[in-house]
Amino acid sequence: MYEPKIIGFLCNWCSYAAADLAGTSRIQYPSNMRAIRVMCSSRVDPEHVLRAFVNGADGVLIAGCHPGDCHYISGNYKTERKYVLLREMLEQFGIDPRRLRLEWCSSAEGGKFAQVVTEMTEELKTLGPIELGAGD
Amino acid sequence: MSKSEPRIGVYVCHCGLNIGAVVDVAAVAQYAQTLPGVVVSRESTYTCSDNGQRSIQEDIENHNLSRVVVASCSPRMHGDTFMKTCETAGLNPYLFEMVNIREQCSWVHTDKEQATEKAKDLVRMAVAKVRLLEPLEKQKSAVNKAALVIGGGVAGIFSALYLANAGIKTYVVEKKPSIGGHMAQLDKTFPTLDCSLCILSPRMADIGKHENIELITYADIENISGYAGNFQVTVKSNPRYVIKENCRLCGVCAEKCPISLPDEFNMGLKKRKAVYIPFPQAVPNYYLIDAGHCLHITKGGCMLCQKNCPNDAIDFEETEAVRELNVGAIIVATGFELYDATQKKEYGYGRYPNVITNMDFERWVSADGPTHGKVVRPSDGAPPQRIGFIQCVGSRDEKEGAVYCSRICCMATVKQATMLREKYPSAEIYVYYTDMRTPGKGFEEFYQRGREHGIVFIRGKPGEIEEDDNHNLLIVSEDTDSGLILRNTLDLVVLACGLRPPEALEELAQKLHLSRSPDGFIMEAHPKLRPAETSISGVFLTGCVQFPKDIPDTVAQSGGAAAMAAALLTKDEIELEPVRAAVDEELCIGCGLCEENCDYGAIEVKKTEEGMKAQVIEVACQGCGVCAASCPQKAVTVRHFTDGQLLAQVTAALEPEVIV
Amino acid sequence: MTFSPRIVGFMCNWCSYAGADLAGISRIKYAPNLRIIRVLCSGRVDPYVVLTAFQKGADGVLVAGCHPGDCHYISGNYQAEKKMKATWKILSKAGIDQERLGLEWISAAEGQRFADVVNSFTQLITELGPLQADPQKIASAKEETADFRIRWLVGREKDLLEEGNVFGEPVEEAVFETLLDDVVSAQYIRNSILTVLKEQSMSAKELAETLEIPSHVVVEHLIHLRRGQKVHMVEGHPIRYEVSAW
Amino acid sequence: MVGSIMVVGGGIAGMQASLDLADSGFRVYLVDKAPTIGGVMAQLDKTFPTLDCSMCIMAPKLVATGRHHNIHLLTNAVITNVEGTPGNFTVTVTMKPRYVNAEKCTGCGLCAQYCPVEAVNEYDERLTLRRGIYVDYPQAVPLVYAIDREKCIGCGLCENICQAEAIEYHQTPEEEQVNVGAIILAAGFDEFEPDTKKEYGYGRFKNVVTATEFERILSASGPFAGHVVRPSDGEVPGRIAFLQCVGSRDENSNKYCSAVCCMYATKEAIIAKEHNPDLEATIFFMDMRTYGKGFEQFYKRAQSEYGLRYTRSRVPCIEADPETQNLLLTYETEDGTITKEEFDMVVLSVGLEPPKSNQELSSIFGVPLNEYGFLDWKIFEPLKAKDGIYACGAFSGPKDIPDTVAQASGAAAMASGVVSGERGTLVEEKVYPEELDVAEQPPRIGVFVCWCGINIGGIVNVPEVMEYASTLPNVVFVDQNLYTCSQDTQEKIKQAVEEHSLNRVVVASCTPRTHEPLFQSTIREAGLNPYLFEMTNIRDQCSWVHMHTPEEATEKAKDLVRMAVAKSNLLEPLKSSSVEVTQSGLVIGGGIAGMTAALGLAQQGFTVHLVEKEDHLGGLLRDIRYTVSGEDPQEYLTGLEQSLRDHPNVTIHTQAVVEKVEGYVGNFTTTLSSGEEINHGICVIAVGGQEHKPTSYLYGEDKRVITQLEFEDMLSKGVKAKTVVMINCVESRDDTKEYCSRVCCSEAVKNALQLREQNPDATIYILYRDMRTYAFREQYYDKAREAGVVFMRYDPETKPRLEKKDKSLVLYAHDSALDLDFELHPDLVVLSTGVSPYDNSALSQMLKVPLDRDGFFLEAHMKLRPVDFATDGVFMAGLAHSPKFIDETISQAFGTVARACTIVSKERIETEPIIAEVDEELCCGCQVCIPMCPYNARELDEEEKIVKVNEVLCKGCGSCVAACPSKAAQQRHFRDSQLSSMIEAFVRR
Repeated sequence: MYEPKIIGFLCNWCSYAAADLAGTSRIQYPSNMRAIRVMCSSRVDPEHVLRAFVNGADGVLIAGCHPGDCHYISGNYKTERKYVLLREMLEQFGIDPRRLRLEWCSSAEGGKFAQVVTEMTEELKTLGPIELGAGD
Repeated sequence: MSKSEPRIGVYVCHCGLNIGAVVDVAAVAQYAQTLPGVVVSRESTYTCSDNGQRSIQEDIENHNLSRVVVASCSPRMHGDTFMKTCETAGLNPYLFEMVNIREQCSWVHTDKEQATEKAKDLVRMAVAKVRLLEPLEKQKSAVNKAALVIGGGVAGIFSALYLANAGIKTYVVEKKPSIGGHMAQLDKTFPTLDCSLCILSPRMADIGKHENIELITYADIENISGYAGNFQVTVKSNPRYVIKENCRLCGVCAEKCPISLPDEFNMGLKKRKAVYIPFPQAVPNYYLIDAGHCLHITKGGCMLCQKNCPNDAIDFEETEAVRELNVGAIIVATGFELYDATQKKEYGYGRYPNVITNMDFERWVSADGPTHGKVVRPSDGAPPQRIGFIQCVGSRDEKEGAVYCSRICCMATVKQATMLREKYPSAEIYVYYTDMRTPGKGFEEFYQRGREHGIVFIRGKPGEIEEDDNHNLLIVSEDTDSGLILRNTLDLVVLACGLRPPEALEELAQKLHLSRSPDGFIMEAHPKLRPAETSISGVFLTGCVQFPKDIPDTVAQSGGAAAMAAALLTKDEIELEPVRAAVDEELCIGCGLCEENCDYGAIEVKKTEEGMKAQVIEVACQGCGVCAASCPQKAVTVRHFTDGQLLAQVTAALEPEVIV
Repeated sequence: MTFSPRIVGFMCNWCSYAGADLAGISRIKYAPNLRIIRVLCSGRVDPYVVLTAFQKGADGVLVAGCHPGDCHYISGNYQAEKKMKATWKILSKAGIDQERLGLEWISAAEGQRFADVVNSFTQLITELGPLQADPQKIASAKEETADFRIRWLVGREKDLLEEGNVFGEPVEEAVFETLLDDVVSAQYIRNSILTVLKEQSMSAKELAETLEIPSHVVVEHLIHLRRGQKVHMVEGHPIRYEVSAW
Repeated sequence: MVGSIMVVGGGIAGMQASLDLADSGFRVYLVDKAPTIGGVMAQLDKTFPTLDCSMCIMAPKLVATGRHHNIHLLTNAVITNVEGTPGNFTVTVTMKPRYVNAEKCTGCGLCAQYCPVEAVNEYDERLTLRRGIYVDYPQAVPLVYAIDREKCIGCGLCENICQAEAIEYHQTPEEEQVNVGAIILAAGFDEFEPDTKKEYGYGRFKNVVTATEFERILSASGPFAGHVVRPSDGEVPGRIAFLQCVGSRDENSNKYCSAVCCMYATKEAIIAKEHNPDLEATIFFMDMRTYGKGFEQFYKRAQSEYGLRYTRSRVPCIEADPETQNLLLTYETEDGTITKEEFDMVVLSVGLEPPKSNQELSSIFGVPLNEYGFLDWKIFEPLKAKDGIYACGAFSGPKDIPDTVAQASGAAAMASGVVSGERGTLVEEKVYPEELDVAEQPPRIGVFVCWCGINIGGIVNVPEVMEYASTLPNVVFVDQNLYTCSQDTQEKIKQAVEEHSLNRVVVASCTPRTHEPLFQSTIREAGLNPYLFEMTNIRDQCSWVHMHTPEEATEKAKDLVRMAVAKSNLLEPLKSSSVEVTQSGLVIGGGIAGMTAALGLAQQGFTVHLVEKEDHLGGLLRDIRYTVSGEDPQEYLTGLEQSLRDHPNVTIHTQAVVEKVEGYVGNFTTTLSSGEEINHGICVIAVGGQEHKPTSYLYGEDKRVITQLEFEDMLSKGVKAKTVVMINCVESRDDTKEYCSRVCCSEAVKNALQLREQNPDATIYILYRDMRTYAFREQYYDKAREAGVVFMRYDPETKPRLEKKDKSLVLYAHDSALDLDFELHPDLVVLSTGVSPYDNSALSQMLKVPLDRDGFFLEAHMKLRPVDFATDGVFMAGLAHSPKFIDETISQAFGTVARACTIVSKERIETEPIIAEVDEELCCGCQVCIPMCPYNARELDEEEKIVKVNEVLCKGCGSCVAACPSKAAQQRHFRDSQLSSMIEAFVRR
């Protein structure tokens, strides 16, 4: 069975806390994602995402605070803008943009976090392993 | 064990006609052949016979059997036999399962068809279970090379001496201040009329001074735990308030003591003081204070004994002492209690001064008794001329709760009558009996001698005794041999009271987990073949605690019990039953319920690297399975009685089509 | 054909099984319906095994042990008593007549009594007729006997009532009974919900209709089950519940 | 005098007050009667009007409070006695036993997982169950379980399975005597219990819920995971009715207005609607009281964007259809028609009540309560309960979160003012050994893998993970621990660092959000820089969420450890630099807000410059002649001004405006119009506002048309007019000014009452849209109606028209309540025109702080930082923020004092170690990063043409780093190389 590898960039204040809450609530989800904690989702550089894909990640999840909830006032809006650009870039590289997801998870949304990871894992399973250069 | 399909041999026993007459053994064996995994299915006339066993062993070898099922009698009867059979043939004995189609089938059902069906079901259940059995290895445990004898009467004394003489450290625990028991109270013994205390007291003295014997008197058993080879016994000794080393038996204390009490040793016929010695030959031989009646202890003050003791032997500071004994074997020899004749209202014991019990008689007739051996009418001290003995008082009497015969009373009465005849050659002596029972060496001769000496034996138990104004006793009875109604006015009547299990036996039996038979005495392991053993390995029986018996039988049984205890104690280690609890540490969360529910302290939650986990202390575990049935996580199981095995049996019982 | 009940018996090795042997040795006849499973102690009889017997089609289950105080294993029979009392509660939840589970004390010396007990129990079950319980209900009840909370409480009952609780206070039997009743009832509903949902996903309202329980009670227990990750909600109108795959 | 302060109540008010105090040099004892702090805000799903996630914004404060070394939490505690005088109180606190050793409990939750007892969960408003041993919510602080003795039967399970051996059944109540200089009461509120209102069937009808229950229903962590379903049958409700004023503005329960319900109902309806767009939500209300900053806009959006239906009616009773459990509401609309309408669910907007414990608190502390049971306070001393004892939040009356937070800071300022001389005397600083210089050493990494009892070890194969870790590059030491966070393990870690010369430490256990500081502190004790530590979460994000796939969980744990080790190879020691602080303040604006702030700061011992553009102090308060409760504002003003002028720390600059501001927090230099240069560490903006001058209703054309302030001035001289008509919401809540000015309704009532007193025969009309006499001001509205003031409601569509006919004024009005037209002939028309901001744009630019769309200053966070700006060191109070009453202004002003003290009380402020930096070689000066920074921490160095980071202002979010096209920007501790190493450690080709 193919198990996709997912890298998750989680902002410290909302999404990482949501992932923690999923844990304290014992909500089960697939184990395919490995979290990298950043202080703010806006810290995620497109290069990190690309590097992940180049190195063989099948999917990348960026999760931040809900719009308006950003601990750093407006970081998540910036993330969102980058995300739009990134999706376009991915397409140019021949990477299915569905492999990149941006989600807002508040620290109270443990369930949502688990759901996002579950859905994403499922979706990546249907997409299959990443094949770089296929789009060239 | 290989995971391959088990190869099962099934042996269905006819047990002569015991099973075969009711159960269609051939059909059962045929049916067994159809069960999954069964490669051999045979019937045999007596599976437990040499031939039967050999056949199993051959099949194990030739058919490469990996499981054996025997359908015959109770596993409690022959389980061990067949386990050994398997073991000899190289099959782990725990890969064997027994089906009881005799005690629990053929003997209890009449409908042959139904009994056969039931036998098939039982075989199927056993096959279902046997498939899931796993080989178990017996563990060994070191043996505590010491024995405990509970009870210091003749049974206990001889058991202890046998053991001690065999070089085994032996503890004797007696609840009274002195050993000696009932035998010490007897004047003479039948049929030889030996002086009872003369033959017993040297043995008592031996107990007191034997290097291998430690005597703990005036003590109670508080608690017993452990298992064969490794019992822990908590003993609590009551304070005597007298320092043994200092007591010179001068008796000044008793002289000065203001409290006078009935003397138990003399059945209350004499008085003793609150500081006293039970009887002159008592072992251990020093005074004690009866704490329940001592003026100083109950009310304070007094202390006359202490003030007057020339040797400072009185110590009111003494407290009860609790000690823990580690022993490998236990012999229970707690004896009997005499039937309480006051219960038998129609004979007026306790109301009519001239009605006495056989034990009272022993004290009257004893040289150190109240009258220095002179038997008199208690009402006026006159020598009795017309004396009656009534047999079976509290024995063979369903109304009084004892159906059994107390075995010794007939002979005791003959003895007492004979002694009376010696003292009062002209007296009229009547013995009212139900059946005269004299099945012992020299007994019948002794009885006949009594008859020859003019003792009148009347078959017929009097209905009641009446008393006239002069305390003469009126007995009306029917001589069932002649059919005549006899009216007798007697000076003295002796009630031949039967033997009863002591009241405290219930508690002791519970402490030792011993079963008692309906008569209240301790149940032996097998009524015929294991009379001195109990259902608990390492616990043995002797004397009247098992059932009423006379002194020679008691002494013989003591020898047997001692021999078996010695056999156990001379081993360095013993094998332990491997049917024990086991913990699945993956599932265990360390909740501790098993620990709390275990009466043996055999399962403990311990801190491990993987957190708190229950761990079985194998040597302490008895395999009862309470822990397994309780475990909220279902993390505990009992080997040989696993959930899987029980469920397989349940399923097989109810769903014939499904066996695996 | 007259009804011949199927009875499974669990007899302790030391008293009841020996009592059964004694009945045999004494040739005392009794009804042939009982199939004995030997256990070392009546305390070994796991309610789960009892429920399995009913699930597999036993019309009655007879558990027998040593008389109080006589247990070969000190107090295993007391534990058996607590377990069977709890099992009675559980059985009644599943609509099974409590009398179908018998608990008797039979000593090794009571061969006659053994036979009498078997006869009267067989008679009783014959009168009650074949067990006709809803398999789903039995399944739910069986789950109850595997429930941690119930097993823990039943296991602690004897000590709590006899020795008091960890705060050194006595625990009143009525208080304990109420707690156990509550736990058994709540757990039964939850198991029933899970049993139904395993078949197909349903909304709370549909569950209430299926189980014939007030819908708000179903909702309360669904909340709990969802919190415990046993079920999850499926978006839509109405919101349905599914058993969690994990 | 004692340099410590007690705060009673651990809700948002208590936490804010505690943090402000602890951050400005005082030891704080925070007492809460509950086992955890957090209060009601922890239960909320979202907050109005921004719909921020409540827990998200609050959790950092919770954690900060719990972790602050100068805040001592006394939870599960009640106060039993108080003795002493201001500056030196002795308070007896009785700690109820929680039967769990707080030091030992690791909060792992195993006990609750297995506890056989279930109890209703108060945190979830009884909608869910919790166990007999519990914490209220997963984020609880302190995260220590407690046994509910009422429910616990004492079975002993928790003790048996607690691997940390934290259960202590023998605990008894413990008394502690605490010596404090001042006390702050922040006991919060209770909810009105609607059981007494039988007509609403609460408790009988499953689908009638309180707003707080509904809040839990809405919450993602609530009973239905945020799905809006109704309790009776789990169906999705299509029609929900919100009933306002349940237990508020009600003769039979509470007469006062609860101040927050209109907003929370609107908020809940909006969230519900967001969950289920088909939902029909109806709010039954009397007056819509959306008076706060941004509230009116929210209300408007609720109608226009979300289509909420607002029906003006008080519903008398509810019936339920026994079959469907639907609810039947019979109500009378304004036009008198009786309507019957069916709903699937009804939410009762229950009011706020004083907590039952208030009576006891009042008698223990000797503080007065008002007729409603809240603190009785005075308009010019809104935060004072009595000398040395102060109050904030709902303890002194219903209020929303920002008002509460501002008050909390304010109370902190007042309390610390009592003992300002003792600042710093009782605070403890942890002393660490000198740091080893390991920068040049090759990495020697120690990895500690935690079992967390069985929380991790039960799923993840910890020995295997540990074994695996030992194979990773530069890992020289590995260990496994039952609880890595336990005290003995800290010693083990230190020992390992010393014995194996470790220079990096990785802990694989739970979440760094709660436990990183502990381990950082541990390695500091062993002489390592705390940033040489990396943590990976193999519990919350691994073992707990992959329970059923232990092998995969183990693999994931190995990956996570590998990633953490990869990053730790690249870790660098970080140091926070520090800058000196000019320990003085600048207050801009000499009105009541500025004067209060300036005096407050001065009383705290700091020099203050007060800048006022006019030649006199007082601002708008000079125009206030009286208060509704009878105090004399001018007398107060005079006194205040005198204190200010007398205070040696205060320098007053009148007729001066700020020309130029340079610098940043701790080091501002401001140039005044006078040319004077002032160095200051903080700045308070208190520039105030003005009464709006209308252009409608013949204002300016006819002398008989005046504003409320003008009327107030007139009243002070005596008014003869017979018929006076007041028109509210003039050029408010409309296109001119979208916002509600908050004060006008009460102002109108005050002036009407004043006129009635002067002139009992006068006919007074007040034409209003919604009477927004919120909180206790409701009593004056009642009084005015009793006094015969005629209240006439108009709709914006049918505004009154004022015409001049033959010199007399004629007012045509349509009473919307009665649906009748009136013609009035007033002698005087008084317009309630609201408050306008001054033109703040220049100041906004100089201080780099934003304005909102109405021209008021925009705070850092609407809810929790109401007096702060995103830019550190700048605060605001009063009308500069938004329209508000005198007491609210004073509270805010004191709030700025406390906030300012957290800065100026320090001689140096430390920068965050995890901040951005610029590689000057690579920076091309493109300035892409500058607008990325919300804190103005990046600026162009004009000379070098490169961008530099202001280390003091940078908060370390990393936005700028990700934006930098030339890779010149880096974030310490989250460097590209560090993040890439983690990525590559997981996926590497």
